[in-house]
Amino acid sequence: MKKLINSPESVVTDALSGMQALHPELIHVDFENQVIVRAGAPVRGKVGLISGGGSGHEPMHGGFVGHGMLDAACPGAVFTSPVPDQMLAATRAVNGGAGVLHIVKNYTGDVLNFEMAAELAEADGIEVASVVTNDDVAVQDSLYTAGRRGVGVTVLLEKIVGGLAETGASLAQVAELARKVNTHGRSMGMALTSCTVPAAGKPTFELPDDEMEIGVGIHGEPGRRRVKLAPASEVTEMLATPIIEDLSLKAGERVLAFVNGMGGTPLIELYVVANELAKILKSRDVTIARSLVGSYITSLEMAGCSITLLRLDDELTRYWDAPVRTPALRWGM
Amino acid sequence: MKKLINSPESVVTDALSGMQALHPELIHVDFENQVIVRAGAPVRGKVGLISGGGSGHEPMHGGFVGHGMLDAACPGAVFTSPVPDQMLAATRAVNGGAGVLHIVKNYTGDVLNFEMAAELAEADGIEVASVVTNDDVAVQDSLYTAGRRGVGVTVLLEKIVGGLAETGASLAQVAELARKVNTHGRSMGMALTSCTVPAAGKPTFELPDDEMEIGVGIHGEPGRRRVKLAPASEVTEMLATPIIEDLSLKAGERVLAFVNGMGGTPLIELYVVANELAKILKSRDVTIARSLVGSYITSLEMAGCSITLLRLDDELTRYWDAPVRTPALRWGM
Amino acid sequence: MPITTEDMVRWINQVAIVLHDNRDYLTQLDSPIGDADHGINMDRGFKAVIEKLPTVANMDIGSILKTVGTTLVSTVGGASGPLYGTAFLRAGMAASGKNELYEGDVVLMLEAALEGIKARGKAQAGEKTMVDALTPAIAAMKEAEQQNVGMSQLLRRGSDAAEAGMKATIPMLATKGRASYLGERSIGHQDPGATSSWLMLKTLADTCA
Amino acid sequence: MPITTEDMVRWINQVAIVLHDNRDYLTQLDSPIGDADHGINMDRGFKAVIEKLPTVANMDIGSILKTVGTTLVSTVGGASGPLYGTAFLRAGMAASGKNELYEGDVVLMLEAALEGIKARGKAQAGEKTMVDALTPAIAAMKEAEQQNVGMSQLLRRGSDAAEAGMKATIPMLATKGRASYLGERSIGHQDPGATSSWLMLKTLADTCA
Ligand SMILES: Nc1ncnc2c1ncn2[C@@H]1O[C@H](COP(=O)(O)OP(=O)(O)O)[C@@H](O)[C@H]1O
Ligand SMILES: Nc1ncnc2c1ncn2[C@@H]1O[C@H](COP(=O)(O)OP(=O)(O)O)[C@@H](O)[C@H]1O
Ligand SMILES: [Mg+2]
Ligand SMILES: [Mg+2]
Ligand SMILES: [Mg+2]
Ligand SMILES: [Mg+2]
Repeated sequence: MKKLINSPESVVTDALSGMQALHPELIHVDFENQVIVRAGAPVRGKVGLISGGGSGHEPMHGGFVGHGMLDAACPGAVFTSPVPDQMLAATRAVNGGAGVLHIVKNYTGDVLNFEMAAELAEADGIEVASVVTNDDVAVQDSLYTAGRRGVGVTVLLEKIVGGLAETGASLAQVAELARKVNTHGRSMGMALTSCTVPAAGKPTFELPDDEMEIGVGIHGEPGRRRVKLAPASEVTEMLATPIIEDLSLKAGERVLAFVNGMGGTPLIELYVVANELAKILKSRDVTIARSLVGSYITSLEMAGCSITLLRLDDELTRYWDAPVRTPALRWGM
Repeated sequence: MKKLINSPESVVTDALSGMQALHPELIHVDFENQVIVRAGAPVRGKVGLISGGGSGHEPMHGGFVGHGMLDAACPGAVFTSPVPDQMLAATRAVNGGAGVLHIVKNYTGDVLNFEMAAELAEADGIEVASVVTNDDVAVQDSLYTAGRRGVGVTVLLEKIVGGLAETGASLAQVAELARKVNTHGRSMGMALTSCTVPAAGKPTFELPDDEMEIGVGIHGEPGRRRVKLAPASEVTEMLATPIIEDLSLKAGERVLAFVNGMGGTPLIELYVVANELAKILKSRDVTIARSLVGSYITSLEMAGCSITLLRLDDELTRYWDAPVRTPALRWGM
Repeated sequence: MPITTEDMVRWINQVAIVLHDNRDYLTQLDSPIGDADHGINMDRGFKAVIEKLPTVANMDIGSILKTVGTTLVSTVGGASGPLYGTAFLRAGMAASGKNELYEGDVVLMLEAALEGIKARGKAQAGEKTMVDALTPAIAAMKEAEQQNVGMSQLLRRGSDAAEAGMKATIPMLATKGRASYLGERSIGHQDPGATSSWLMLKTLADTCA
Repeated sequence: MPITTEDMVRWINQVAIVLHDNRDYLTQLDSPIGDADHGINMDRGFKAVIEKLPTVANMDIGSILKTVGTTLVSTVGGASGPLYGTAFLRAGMAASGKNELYEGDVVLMLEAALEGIKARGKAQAGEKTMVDALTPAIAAMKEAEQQNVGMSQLLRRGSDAAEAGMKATIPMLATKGRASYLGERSIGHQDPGATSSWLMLKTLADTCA
């Protein structure tokens, strides 16, 4: 295992200390509760936005704490959902009197822990609404499963809903927009290599030198199928087609195209994929109105990528464009 | 070789097409000359800033083209400096009448090709100034070498000098600030793994599972020495100490701390290194006044990191903070 | 013979030891059909329980179990944290104020725990989860209670039924939790949560019989 | 027997083939002490030269060589692009207007090429570069010319001296180019640029002798 860490036990807190040390103007870390809180939180009268999940997906979620996005993030152990205490502490820390939205990725662990946290927060007299993202089209017949996993759309949702929250919208309005984003976004990912959980010390799965995993989850969960290596054009096709069909994207529609790196794949390859995606969308007369290219929701050092498409209307576009200032996403200020 | 590409021959142009497709509002690509040009260039009366170098270091340089940074970038083949024709075309495309600054990283190939380009541009009647970055302290007794390599400081220089250029400063002033940035910045990198040049198809160098290369170059050039794997605290010490001593940083001084990923290392590890760096600087009473954490000057999919420290004064801080809008770096607009 | 406060404390301490000894085994079971952390999660949780235990050891059984529940919720994370946490909380409520548990109390307490898990996890028997070890175990104990076979017999039958239920998860197709993402590929693997549930009931029989 | 325009064209075509065949070999040499692209760079450059060549094939030798030079400058990149480009440009100037090259012309032409490389690269013999293959080669040809051994002998001796010079780079410590970053560790490796220089001179002897 080759990693720039001190020990598997300390990797999460060491990374949190690094964020604290380099972004004091944006965030501060509550180490007792293991929560990353926006500097100056709570913002009076603003709906508080919190999210959380296992660590190993950086910059998600801690890198998205700041003006125009999240008010707090709860990092769990690597690939293990955080506990209700963290979420409760975060909820209390960001409650500016207008209530708090919990943004939850659809994994049983995350859902159950956030559920308990919400119950505790309400017992505390804090108004809480929850939205569960489930955009991973790799999971089929989700009736017989825990349901589609929450992946790339979570990043876009946190940005867009964060933009609305800054306007002083109500918890109900913020939660409604969050559900709207989740409804209009889909994702699918692939892996060229496995990743290694520091505490485990060996790769989560074995992948032969000439194969890739299509539909992989961000914890290295197996996907739809294993196939031989193929050119970027074919790989992009394998990811984009199920997304486009599931979203039933029509000619003339506008999308936000998000090409995401899994952690070990360099930007030059992501732009190659972006180019293939642009060709596919052009051939269907779908316009890329906005885009995001980079490694924003990762699986440790896994090599691979994921594609997320979000159907845009004026409302979503407006809040995507709204100013944001976080460690990982920043514009307009 | 596991890469998201179509073919080694097409990787650079495919990636350029991807940038063109996803950032039409920021840049346009002149495919005939293989140059990435800022949308709306040339800017009348503004000094034009161009840089260039081998591909495989993305987002550098193409990702830094836009308002407040570069006016054009010349990407060569992977790890191979571009040719004078590209630099000449870029120089012509960005000359707004106030002359053009060539930002050159100190590698024989880059220097020689930019030299020829400058000769051709001047024959063309365009006023050209050149600055060569050489901040890599891994290269010792540079009297007996091609000199220190240009690495991380190049990114910071392009941002800071780009900020000044937007104010309408003269070519002489812009070139002078560029030299000042280079004088006050130093870097050093390390690799956990090799990288694979697509056209070569196999790793540039062999690195045993229990060893790392300290002082590696961004093309996989060997560094100062090979050592056994060590905790992030020791690795950071090995990189930071030579930088701090070479810069002769004094207690009470302020720096911009840049923790850069080599392409295959995820953000969580970079923040672990950032934390160790912050501890080292604190112990020497040096203040981190600004910071940048992420993969901005990469070596394909190499795993590893580099550290760059830039001594800050009010002038450098002001132009670092100035608005910038490029595909890879954006704030204030 | 009823289960006393001292029995409960001995049981909980023993569970922590057994789960620690089975840390790697449970994690291995969680690799092919999960994310390879169940043993790590349970061990982390019961380590914390052991630290908390002395502060409540001389309270009533209900308070002790509630403390175990809140501690698990606060330290385990993942799916099993809220599930086992809820189970111990519900068991604690069922046993609140009691310093002795007779056969009937034990059955009621465990029924409450199972109901808590099913409610929290929206799970039924047959979905390849811990529910599949606990459901037959509690049914067996209920029957044993009606037959008045005595505490140690009752606990032993519960443990044996849990083991059978755990083994029965092997051919099951998972429809809950991470394993469900595998669809058909989840068949042929024993569920880690059902295994940790059996280990707890086996330890109960071993310590209180 | 002088070298004719046709000989030159045959030589350049053959160099393209030889460099293509040695693409991986040159790239391998560039791995331990460089960035593993020399073969790729030279192959890319001479592919372009071959496309350009027909448009100038019936001009004088000087024009042909200048075209090779500008094409290499425009397509090779890296250090070797400007260096070989300058070399061919200078050679072309030395041979401008000529349709035949006698022994003396060849020596003058190659001296001009070497001077161009040394000026552009600020390099001297002994720095572990292409200069170390070309310097002894040209010295040997100059001597051969004075001894009137004839063209084919002259070219062969030049090629042999280039090969010796190339091999002599192995024990050298690099002080120019990427290899210089290695310091002591550059010792023991053959310089890729010296190798491509030898291949060109060897091909000259093979095709024009
Ligand atoms: N919805 C559910 N209802 C009941 N038990 C569940 C449910 N989902 C998962 N489980 C149990 O949890 C176990 C996994 O626990 P653990 O690995 O610690 O959490 P995670 O799956 O979040 O990593 C499974 O083996 C299963 O027995
Ligand atoms: N300053 C110099 N003078 C002469 N030759 C040089 C100089 N620097 C490098 N070279 C030659 O160039 C060769 C490397 O060429 P190449 O690999 O194509 O370029 P790069 O080093 O930019 O990747 C070296 O083997 C050496 O022979
Ligand atoms: Mg887990
Ligand atoms: Mg090169
Ligand atoms: Mg698990
Ligand atoms: Mg080279």
